[in-house]
Amino acid sequence: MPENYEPKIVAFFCNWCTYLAADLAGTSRMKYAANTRVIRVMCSGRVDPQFVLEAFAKGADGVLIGGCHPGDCHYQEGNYKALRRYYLLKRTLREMGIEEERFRLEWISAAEGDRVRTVVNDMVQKLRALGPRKMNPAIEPELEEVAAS
Amino acid sequence: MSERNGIVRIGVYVCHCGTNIAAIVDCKAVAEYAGGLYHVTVSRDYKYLCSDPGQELIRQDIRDHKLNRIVVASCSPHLHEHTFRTAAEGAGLNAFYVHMVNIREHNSWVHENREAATKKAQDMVRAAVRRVVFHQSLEKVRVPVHPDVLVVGGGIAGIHAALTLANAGKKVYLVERQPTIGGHMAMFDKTFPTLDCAACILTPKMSSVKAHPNITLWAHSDVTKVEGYVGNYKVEVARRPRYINEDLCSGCLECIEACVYKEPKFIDEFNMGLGKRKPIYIPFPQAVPQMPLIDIDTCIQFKSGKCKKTCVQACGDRHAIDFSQKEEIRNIEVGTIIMATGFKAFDARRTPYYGYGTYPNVYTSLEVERLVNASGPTAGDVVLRDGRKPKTVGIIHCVGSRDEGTNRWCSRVCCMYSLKLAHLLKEHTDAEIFNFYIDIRTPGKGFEEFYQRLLSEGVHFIRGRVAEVTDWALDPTEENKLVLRVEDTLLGTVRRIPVDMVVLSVGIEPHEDAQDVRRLFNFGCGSEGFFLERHPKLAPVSTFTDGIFVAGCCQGPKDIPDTVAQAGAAAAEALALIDTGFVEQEPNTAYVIEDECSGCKTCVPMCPYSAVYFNADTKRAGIHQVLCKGCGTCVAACPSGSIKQHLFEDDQIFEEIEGVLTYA
Amino acid sequence: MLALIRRKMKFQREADPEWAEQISKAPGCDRVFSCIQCGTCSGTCPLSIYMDFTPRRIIALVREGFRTDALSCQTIWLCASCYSCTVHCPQNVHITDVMYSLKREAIKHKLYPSRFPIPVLAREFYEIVRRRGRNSEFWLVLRMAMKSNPLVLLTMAKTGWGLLRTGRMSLKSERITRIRELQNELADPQEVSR
Amino acid sequence: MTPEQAAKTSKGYLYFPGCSLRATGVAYEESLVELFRLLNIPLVELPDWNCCGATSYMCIDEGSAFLLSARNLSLAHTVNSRDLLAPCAACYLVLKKTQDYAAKHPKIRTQVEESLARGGLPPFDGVKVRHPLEMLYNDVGRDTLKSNVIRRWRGGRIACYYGCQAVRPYDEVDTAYNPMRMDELLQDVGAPTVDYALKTKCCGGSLTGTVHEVGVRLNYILLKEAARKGAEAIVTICPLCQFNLDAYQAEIRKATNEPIDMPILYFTQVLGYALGGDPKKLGLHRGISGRDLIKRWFPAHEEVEAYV
Repeated sequence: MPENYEPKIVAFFCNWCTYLAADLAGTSRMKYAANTRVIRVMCSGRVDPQFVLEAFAKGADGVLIGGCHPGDCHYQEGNYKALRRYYLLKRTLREMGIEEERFRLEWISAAEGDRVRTVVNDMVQKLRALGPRKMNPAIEPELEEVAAS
Repeated sequence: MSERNGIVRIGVYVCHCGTNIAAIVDCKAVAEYAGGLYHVTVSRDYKYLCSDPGQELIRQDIRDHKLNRIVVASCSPHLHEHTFRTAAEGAGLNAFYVHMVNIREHNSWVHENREAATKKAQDMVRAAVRRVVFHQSLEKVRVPVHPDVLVVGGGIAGIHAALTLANAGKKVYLVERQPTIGGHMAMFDKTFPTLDCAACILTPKMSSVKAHPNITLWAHSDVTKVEGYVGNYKVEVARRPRYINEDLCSGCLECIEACVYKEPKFIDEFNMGLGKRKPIYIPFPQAVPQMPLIDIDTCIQFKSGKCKKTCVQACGDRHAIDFSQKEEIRNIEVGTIIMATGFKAFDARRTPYYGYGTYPNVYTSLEVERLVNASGPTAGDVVLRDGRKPKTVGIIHCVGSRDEGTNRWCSRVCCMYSLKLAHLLKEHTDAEIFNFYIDIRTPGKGFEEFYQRLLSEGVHFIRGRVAEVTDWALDPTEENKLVLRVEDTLLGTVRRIPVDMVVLSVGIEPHEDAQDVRRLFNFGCGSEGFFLERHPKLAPVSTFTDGIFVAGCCQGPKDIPDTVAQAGAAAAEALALIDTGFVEQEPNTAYVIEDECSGCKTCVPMCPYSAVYFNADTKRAGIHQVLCKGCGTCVAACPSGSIKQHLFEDDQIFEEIEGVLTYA
Repeated sequence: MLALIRRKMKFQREADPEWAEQISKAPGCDRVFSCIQCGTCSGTCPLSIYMDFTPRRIIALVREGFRTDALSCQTIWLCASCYSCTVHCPQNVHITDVMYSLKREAIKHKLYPSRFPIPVLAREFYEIVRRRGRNSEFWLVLRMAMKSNPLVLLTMAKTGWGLLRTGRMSLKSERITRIRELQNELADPQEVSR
Repeated sequence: MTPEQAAKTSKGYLYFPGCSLRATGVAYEESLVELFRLLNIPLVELPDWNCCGATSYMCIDEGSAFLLSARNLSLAHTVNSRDLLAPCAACYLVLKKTQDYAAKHPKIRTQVEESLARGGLPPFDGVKVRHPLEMLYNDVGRDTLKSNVIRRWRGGRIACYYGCQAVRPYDEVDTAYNPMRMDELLQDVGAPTVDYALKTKCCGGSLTGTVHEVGVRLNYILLKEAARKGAEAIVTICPLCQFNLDAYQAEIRKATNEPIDMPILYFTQVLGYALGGDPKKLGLHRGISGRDLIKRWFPAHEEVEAYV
């Protein structure tokens, strides 16, 4: 493992809950690891599995999706759709040799700034322990291909 | 890409936000870095971009350098996206060519390592630069706002909001769960710190609600369904039966007098169980609507069907009593909603060490409000449950507040109402009164003066949280008393204080069904259950759902003046929307590229708003632009990639993903 | 007359904030800094009425780092570990655990009040169990009394007689069989390796 | 006992007596053994158990304190029984606390497990520490106990005294604020209980031996309030509580001139007697105070026959 290895996490946060929770963590000056790069989407239901694959293909060490709690979706049930895709995608990623810890879906409401901190810190800690992503070499071109399609 | 979008000229602006950002993120380095990125024409860092000169700087650059894309790295887009879009428009650029990067809330305020934070800011700016290349000119969507307003909750907050709106000429529906409006305030005797009689200031407002031509009052009713969005809400209200025909009842109350129960016999909810009522009753004399209702659990006619129905006889030819009344459903359309559902008083049984429910002479503060009230169950005579008059009273502050075991927050009003009750009890009984407090908090107008007044009235103030209320006696002076054991923290010693009466100053907490209610209306809630405001400072009565506003204690503990101020503010926010006549919506709707659609219909069930449809003629999907709310779920679901979303195009997001990960 | 008047002032140089930090790291002591000084602990404590500092004041002393006062007081030794404060505390401060960690510190640095029987009892108990694996109440009391105040034995004789008469005083010293192993387990890891 | 309950209890319980039950609290052990015999529940003493460390060890060194009690848990683990009964409140708490803190602080766990390994002992997971009161209430159940009662209560009113460490800070035995389980069990065998506000106040523990006057004063308050509420006896679930309340009544009488002479019983003695146990086997002759009353309330079997 490189000496100063810092995992890079691409985070898709929904506009109404988790993005706001991250804003709240900011206004409350809660400190957490600087490893996430947040991409705002209107709803966790907008997260296309291709986004996740693209992120891994382009070198992300982890992908985090943040949505509203079940029953709290701003768009009624987009987060359930996200959950269904999450399970499906998780299985695919496992087959590709990507460890479970690298892909997470978390429900974080707009009031849970503290949860953003704990989730990010926890994920960073786990990814640091895992080290840089190694992938089934046979799969890598395939992943590229899926992402590119 | 240049072919599709012409020659792209990007301006990147990195804000210092004073030292808010600059202290952690090296803004100059970020701007310099951005300057080297492809397509970037101008790159600057600036002290306060949201200031007038800051905005002018951007406008000038657009004009001078023919910029056609703007990236602003500053605070959250929820705060200033509107500002910078407007600035760009001022220089003739379409607002949707602007993109914001959040390097304050998501970066400088949450990170400590300058190097890592700067690196992160650079990554995010790079992603944004790549993203805006794919931005397109979009038209804002305008939807009309229905001028009617729904106010949920008829306490002082709901009453004030409804009257304000009605006086401005708007039609208001006021829905209240209880049989009367008035809320908790109607139960209070006096109000702090001025000691005005609560009823004297509240009941005229209650009557105005009933009399106002613009207000439709539905008490004893529940909101059961809410659909739609800002400007166009469709609401279903269930009106529970009172078994009294509202149109026929004249409010003479002779039916109550005539009830077969000669004496009131059943627990009176309004008087906190300290008084009794009949099966047909009116909660309190000034109740609005001024008409009785029948409690089917205690009414003989409902229980056995064999009552002499003396109430019906008394009503005579008005025929207002209707035992067969059923729940009625009303459907209304409104443009805006004000939530004023109030609070629940903390249940003192959850602090068993204070003996509420075990020792009869332990009271909650709300019970004492009724006990000292001239229109209360004892006509203002303070008599204990065992018939004695108290000679010593202990008032325990912070019951169910500031406590990890119950509620963590300060309930904000307990200090002041405890002082008020101390004053009133002293006035009514001349008893010796002990206040037990952790901290005295009097940060309102006239509050500290009131505290001083109580000090001079000879009320004891003991700084310490009472550990227990028991009836065990160490010596004869403690026999037949309730004994409070407490550390007098200012003396630094433990004291035992025997009293005749204990008052528990219970805190404020959200209603048990607060989570269900806000789910019904689809807006946010804090983890403790209070409704969540859009911004704690700058949007205190807005919610994250456009067109829904909050007022009063449902948003957090507060006193009457603050509640009324919030109710006024919520009404003003609603008025601003109504009088504008329309709302501008983000043009982030989804759309179908028909040529690419395979007609698989995967997308149709995805949409919770039925905006996605299948055109049987063309065998292609289509999307009603007016109905689409822009969640993008159908976009992610489309197997052929033929559904796109404005502002969140696949291209844009892919560029962002690549942008944050590519090391340039 | 002047001899009775004592200066009572705390200088900031006497405070040791690092020590406060260190105490807050001991098991169960992590919430000392959340204390709101409400006094519920003292109010519910059955022994606070005998203490030189109430438990609330001990927490205040710890937080401000006034180490000597906190360690040489009687309070920590009067604590009977009944956990009343711990369950009543509205801020979840585990006061009993704080008392324990102060007792350990006081014993370690020999700061407990002299001839105070409680730390002596603790030490003797520690020794007996270390040697035998089990405690014997009779020998414990005897040893404690000898080391703190032998006169106590006189007042105890009566109680002892009652116990003997009802067959509740055992002079036999109980002992576990695998005492060697226990001693080995109890030993300092460094000692073992040495 | 229903078949389900029999199945549940047939494996029996491991039993951790603790030092007090071998000395001043011997009557507690006697009555517990007798009660379990009457209920047909096997009780197996933990082989080679050691002192739990009580409150004293925690004052010296938390490492050894956790280790001492962990050794017992580890021994129990080797016997492969899931439930370990600890009748003494102090033992019960110390054993529970060790498990709790080891779960919360990985450092403590590692340290203790390393030390145990030096003595050749396995880790200490999986054992459930139980108190007889809670076990009788939950596993045996009120109905079973009630159906096994063969003697009617001939005593007066009693105050149930739960003390401190059995109900605090862990609330599995009963709630910390107003525990009622002992009251309920005793009412089931016919004994009327009084409303006793001091039922969880501390008896002073070892203070009676160290700061004697203070310790005795605490017990005086407990006895006096029980009498004020009309109780003629106090029933306890902890050997130290029983000892403190029992042993100093003569001294209290002398100091206060108040005629306090009150039997201090174990709840297992009262239950055991109701189920037909022999007073001697229940250790009822070992009380120091209120001996006349004990004799009257708990006559030997032949005397009962004669009485009826």
